[in-house]
Amino acid sequence: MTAPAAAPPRSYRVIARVPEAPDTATIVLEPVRSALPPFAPGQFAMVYAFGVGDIPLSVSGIDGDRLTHTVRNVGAISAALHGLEAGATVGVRGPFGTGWELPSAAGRDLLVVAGGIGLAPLRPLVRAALAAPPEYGRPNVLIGSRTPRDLLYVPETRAWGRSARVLVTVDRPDDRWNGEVGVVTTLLDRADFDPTTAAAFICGPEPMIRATAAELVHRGTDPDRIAVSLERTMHCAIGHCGHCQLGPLLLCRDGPVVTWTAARALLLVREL
Amino acid sequence: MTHRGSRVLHVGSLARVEGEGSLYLRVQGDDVAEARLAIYEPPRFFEAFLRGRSYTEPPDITSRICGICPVAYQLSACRAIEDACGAVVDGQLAALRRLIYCGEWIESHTLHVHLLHAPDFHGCDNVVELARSRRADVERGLRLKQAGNAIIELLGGRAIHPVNVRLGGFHRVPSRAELRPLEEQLRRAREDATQTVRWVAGFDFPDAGCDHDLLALAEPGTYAIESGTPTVMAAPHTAGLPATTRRALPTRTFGVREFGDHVVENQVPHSTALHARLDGRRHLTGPLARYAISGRLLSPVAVQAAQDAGLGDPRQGDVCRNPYRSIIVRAVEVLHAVDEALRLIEAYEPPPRPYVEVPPRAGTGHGATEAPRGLLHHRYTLDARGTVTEAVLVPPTAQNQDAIEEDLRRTVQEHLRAGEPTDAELTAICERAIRNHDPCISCSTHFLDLTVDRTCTGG
Amino acid sequence: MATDGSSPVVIGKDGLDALIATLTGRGRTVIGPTVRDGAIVLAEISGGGELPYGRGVELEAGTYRLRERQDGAAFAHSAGPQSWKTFLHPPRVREWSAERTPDGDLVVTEDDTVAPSYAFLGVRPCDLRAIAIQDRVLTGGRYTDPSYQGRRERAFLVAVECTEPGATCFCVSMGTGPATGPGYDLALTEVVDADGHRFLVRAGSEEGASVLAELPQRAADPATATAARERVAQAADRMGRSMPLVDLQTLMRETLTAERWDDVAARCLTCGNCTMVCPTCFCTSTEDVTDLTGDHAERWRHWESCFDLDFSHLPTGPVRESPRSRYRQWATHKLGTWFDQFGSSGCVGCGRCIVWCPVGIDITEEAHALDRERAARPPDGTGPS
Amino acid sequence: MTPLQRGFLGALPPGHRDRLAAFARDVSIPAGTRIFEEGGSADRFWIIRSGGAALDVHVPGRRPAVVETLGEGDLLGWSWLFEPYRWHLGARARSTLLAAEFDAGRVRAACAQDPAFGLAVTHGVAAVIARRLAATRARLLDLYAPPGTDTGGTAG
Amino acid sequence: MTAEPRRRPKLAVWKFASCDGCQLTLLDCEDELLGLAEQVEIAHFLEASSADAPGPYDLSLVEGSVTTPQDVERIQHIRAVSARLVTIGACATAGGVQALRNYADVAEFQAAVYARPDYIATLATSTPIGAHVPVDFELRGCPVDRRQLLEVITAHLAGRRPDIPAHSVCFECKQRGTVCVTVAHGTPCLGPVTHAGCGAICPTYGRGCYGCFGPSNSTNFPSFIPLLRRDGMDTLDVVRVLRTFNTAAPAFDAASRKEEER
Repeated sequence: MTAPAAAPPRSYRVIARVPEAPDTATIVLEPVRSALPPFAPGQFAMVYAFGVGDIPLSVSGIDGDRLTHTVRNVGAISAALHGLEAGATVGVRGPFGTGWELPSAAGRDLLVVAGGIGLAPLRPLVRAALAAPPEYGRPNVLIGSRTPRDLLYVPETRAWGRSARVLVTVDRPDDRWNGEVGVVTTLLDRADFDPTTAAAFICGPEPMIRATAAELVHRGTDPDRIAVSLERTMHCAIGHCGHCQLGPLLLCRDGPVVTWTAARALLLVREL
Repeated sequence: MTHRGSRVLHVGSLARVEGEGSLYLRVQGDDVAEARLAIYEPPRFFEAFLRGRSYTEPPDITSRICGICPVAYQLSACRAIEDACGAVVDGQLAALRRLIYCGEWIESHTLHVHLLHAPDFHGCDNVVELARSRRADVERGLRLKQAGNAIIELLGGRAIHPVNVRLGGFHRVPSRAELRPLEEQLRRAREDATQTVRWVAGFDFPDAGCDHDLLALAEPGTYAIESGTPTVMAAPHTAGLPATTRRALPTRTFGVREFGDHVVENQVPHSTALHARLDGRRHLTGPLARYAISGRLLSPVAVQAAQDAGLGDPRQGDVCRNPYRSIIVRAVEVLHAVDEALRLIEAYEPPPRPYVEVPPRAGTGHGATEAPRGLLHHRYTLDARGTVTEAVLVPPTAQNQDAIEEDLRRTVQEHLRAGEPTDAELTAICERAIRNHDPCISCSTHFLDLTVDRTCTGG
Repeated sequence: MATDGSSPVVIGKDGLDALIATLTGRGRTVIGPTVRDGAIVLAEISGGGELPYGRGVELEAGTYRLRERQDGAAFAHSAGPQSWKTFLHPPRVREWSAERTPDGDLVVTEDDTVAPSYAFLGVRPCDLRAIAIQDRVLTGGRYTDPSYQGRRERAFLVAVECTEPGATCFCVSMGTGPATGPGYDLALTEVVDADGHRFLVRAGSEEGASVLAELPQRAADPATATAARERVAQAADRMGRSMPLVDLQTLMRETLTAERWDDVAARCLTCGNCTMVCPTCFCTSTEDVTDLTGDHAERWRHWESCFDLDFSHLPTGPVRESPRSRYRQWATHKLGTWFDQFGSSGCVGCGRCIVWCPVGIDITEEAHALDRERAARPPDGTGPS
Repeated sequence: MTPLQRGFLGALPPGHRDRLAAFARDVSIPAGTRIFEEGGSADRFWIIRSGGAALDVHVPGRRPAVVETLGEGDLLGWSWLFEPYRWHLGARARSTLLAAEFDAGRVRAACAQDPAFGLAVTHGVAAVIARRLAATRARLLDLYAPPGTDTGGTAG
Repeated sequence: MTAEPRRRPKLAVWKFASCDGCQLTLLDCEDELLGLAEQVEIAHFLEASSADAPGPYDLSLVEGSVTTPQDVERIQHIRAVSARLVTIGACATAGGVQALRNYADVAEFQAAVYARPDYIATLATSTPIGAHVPVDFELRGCPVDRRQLLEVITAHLAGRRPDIPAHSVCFECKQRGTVCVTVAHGTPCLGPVTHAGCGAICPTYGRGCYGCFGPSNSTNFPSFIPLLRRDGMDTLDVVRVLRTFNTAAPAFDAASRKEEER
């Protein structure tokens, strides 16, 4: 047995906090002492708020030893992390899970579909893809959001528009919104990609993933080339606690990113 | 500002008593026209809903009358039902009952002495404030209280509403080895209890007396706790003595089964609790009564501590009738209970069975035990299948209520004669006078033998 | 690791006493079967006298009763209310503690409690397999669990072959007993007959051999060896239950939408008992505690069960809300998806989940029913839902 | 593929597609134009070649509330196919709109005349309605809403 | 992080119809009481203190059930002055044993003649606090468990969700290593349908659980009640055991009514 022992969290300091939306903020972390091994896009960390607990958070940015996470305030732990200001410390474990396999998309049109906070784990993927344009076909980023105020990384996604087709839609427009209104799947008609050869990366609420992936398959996309990121409750993140099971998968280990081939049948069984 | 003339004092909610009560005082000139401990704790109708329950249930159900003295309720209920069914619990099972009861005495008395009553003597609002100046004394009290809880937890499963007491004994009895860790804790507690007597003996006590009949259980050869015969010591005025006298007076007894013939409850308009009187006279139960009636049977360390504390020699018949000094008597009783618990543990041999069978039969049974704040009597009538058809519970605070009001009247009267106390001063005086008796108001409101007709509510 | 092949020996009851003394003398805490609260439990024992000589058990779905045995055997009883995971993967473990320093830093200290050094006396072949399965879960993946690994590495296992299966046992159909598989330090087979009360012993490790060498013994005589073999063989024929002889992993995968899950859900109390008594169930939850000052925090983990509504909670609510889905999660994981996750079945056929289910739900009966339903209604892929 | 081939028209069988296309005339609608109003007579419809349209509902006291946006290839308007031929929503050009415009009366007449063509057109429009219905339902789920906002929790 | 002394949160303890046992649990935290008083300002706690600081309060612990018209008004006030309101114990979370009055028959009411019922103002029912005002957290038990009460308070101070599992007593029983009294002895036990929290003390003392923490969050009475019958309970016994300290808890109430209809 040569596997390393599960390790407790390491101390990281919040060096910046960017409010993104009314209930969402991005925090940038820097190791206080030693850094964790490097994270890949799509992987996640267990981030611990002192005395409150830890939750899985995908990396929404990777910059050397610095980790960026985007937190939505939906419970006690995320509320604690969401409320941290620069200078605070957190505990971090990781990296955990499968990442987005960007190299497998080489030579293909890219379709990135994000719903809500689902854009966070996709951001490092888009950054990586846009940093190496010749390797990929036409890049598309489709973003769905509840309201215009909930849109994440607006300046950055706007900037992506220079080198990618970026389409944004909201469920509930406000008076100032002049963009698209509707679910994110309706944007597929306006994306610029060849569905029969493209590689798709999807993250968002599960019904949105199901609808998007099903639509892509209908249009001829190979389910093996549709990567989806799934969510289940996680405690240990190392395959020991059993919480994140989805049928045969332990999502902390076999996920959170899985192919639609693996996910489809599992997501169709109610309460699996 | 003068306070002559007529005034009414109303303290909406009494603090540092268990349960919810208020105080109402009407003064005319130098006279107290009315002094009453008004209990507004809502009634909970235990006696009504005990009817129709199985005879095995009252120990658990009645313990919910009072979170402060659940063991007293459990054991009074057990004794009454065992009496009805003709079962006898003796030997080591009786000893274990006494042991868990000692735990409750230690815990409940210490709660009162340190957390509720002592702050009065130091001009503090609460124990936290007291701890600022008397940290060591408070910590000692908490340790002592913990020792009492440890006994209840070990024998009963938990400190409040223990689960292990049942008709005929216990669901499970401990091994000797399980009791052993308690010994060490109790030896420390014996030191703490001795210190506590010394500490409270040094408080400043007003002179006072009480001119009530005293009622307590008495048991040959032992300081009665979980069993005994009701025994009455006449009030000083019957012998032409002042209320402050320390002399013992003659006692008389009556059987537990005659309790209802002697102690009769009446409803009064100002209270959700009934008032009980003994043969038509005001009486007092609790530590002062027990000490007067059984003080000579306290363990030697407790007797010594009582003497050192200035209570005289109980073996010589010295009695304490100063309600303010009840805190000393409680502390002495804690020491006795700790010592008694140690004795019981040393002598313990696990009984062959955790309980004796108590088969149901038709009849009425009585049970009385000494709750920390006084005599608690239960009476149940069962049918042949063991269904409860009637339940009558007489808690100590109901019995003490007349005596408490008389104390209030006297105390206020004395202060009015002595000077011109402000309302705030009178309030403080009254609250102390009430706390002297550790009234358990939660207990005293369950026993209304009534159900409310909806149409009459509020009418 | 095995030194199987070294010749078996025979020890008597005195040898068993000596075994306990030797293991204790080597600094080990000996855990073995003993009678307590009307059951044969696993607890620390200090001498052979505490073993349940002459006590057997009557098992059925939802009932467990002790009974007297005339033969005075010590190990003629099947699985009790606990399993060895109580000691290797305890109900509650502190993983680490953390301090918030005055300058706002976070200092985490791993729990450095030295793992106890256990000797388990009386490990059934099914339970030996269960330990191997938990080994794979908690130490065989990308990360090892330090608490489990520490306890496991220090544990000395004395297996006892099964000669007295219960009515709820089905180790034969799971391929885990009644003869012992590998992984033991010592393996005993109890024989009581006209020739006396004795134990055939084999060493399975170097330490096992060295412990064995210290015991009063004689070389194994053919009669004892034969009697031991026969008893184990006979036990195989007396299994009270069996799993259907089909590929259970496939069966579970193909019956996710079966109606039988509704049937079992109508009976299931979702009380979680089956998971707690299961020797392989490993699920835990973490719990963060703080002291009153808020500057000291601890991370604990405790046993958890997929029957708990909170087990699958997401911010929006539990994923598996219906009892149907929770029982199905347990059974399909145990019998099916365990293969996908950890390369074997999660069930060893010990029957504890059947015995300790208050309403007597029988996983073998459920598997048979699923098999029948599948046969009656061939799978159509996803099925109705 | 052109937007017309890919969108609504693309879903029609080629023969019927060509027949429908014959009714089309190209129009350009400036950005900001109100194309039709809720309750108005649904006498035309469009297939968008480029640009975008927003469907909205009139809410007294505020700007029209956009409930959906349409783009390239999308069918703009289906109320013309069903009685009482009145618009259910309003529509506005979000940007300059290049579209194929159809006279609803003529198309309806052609559908009535040729049941096979009518069935094909009705089928195509129904598919569009079905997709929009599914999308609307998905939005009703309010998938990105904060957890607990629809569960009436007791937290005070 | 900052040297600025943090304001101590204000704690209030309130009492409605009850035995005082749950608030006593706070005073039973002998090891923690003085430490707690350093971390929080015990602003209102009548049983323990004459001092009475005005609201608003950061955390209110409420014991007892609503049984009088005045209670109905008082709890509204308490809710209004409390940032977080936590109910403690079976009375506050389920109406308590005094909710047995809810089952009393009107005829019986009228038959039982009482000297002066007009002295007493009381409601016909005993109801939990949550029936009157929104409650942030309900801590179960008759009485509440001391460790759980501390957990609720420390979790509040730390801003975390209290770790108070809502599963069955069986979870705790097995974790404690207690032999199941139903399976091994045939003793009726409410453990499988009862909310954990007590530490499974009754089975540990060889007794069946009697449900003093109320129903767990996942019960199956149609399957469970036949088990009680198998182990010797009749309809009356079943009704009685469900109608004790959490009688008005919806799951127990429904099961007991259903049983009564048999």
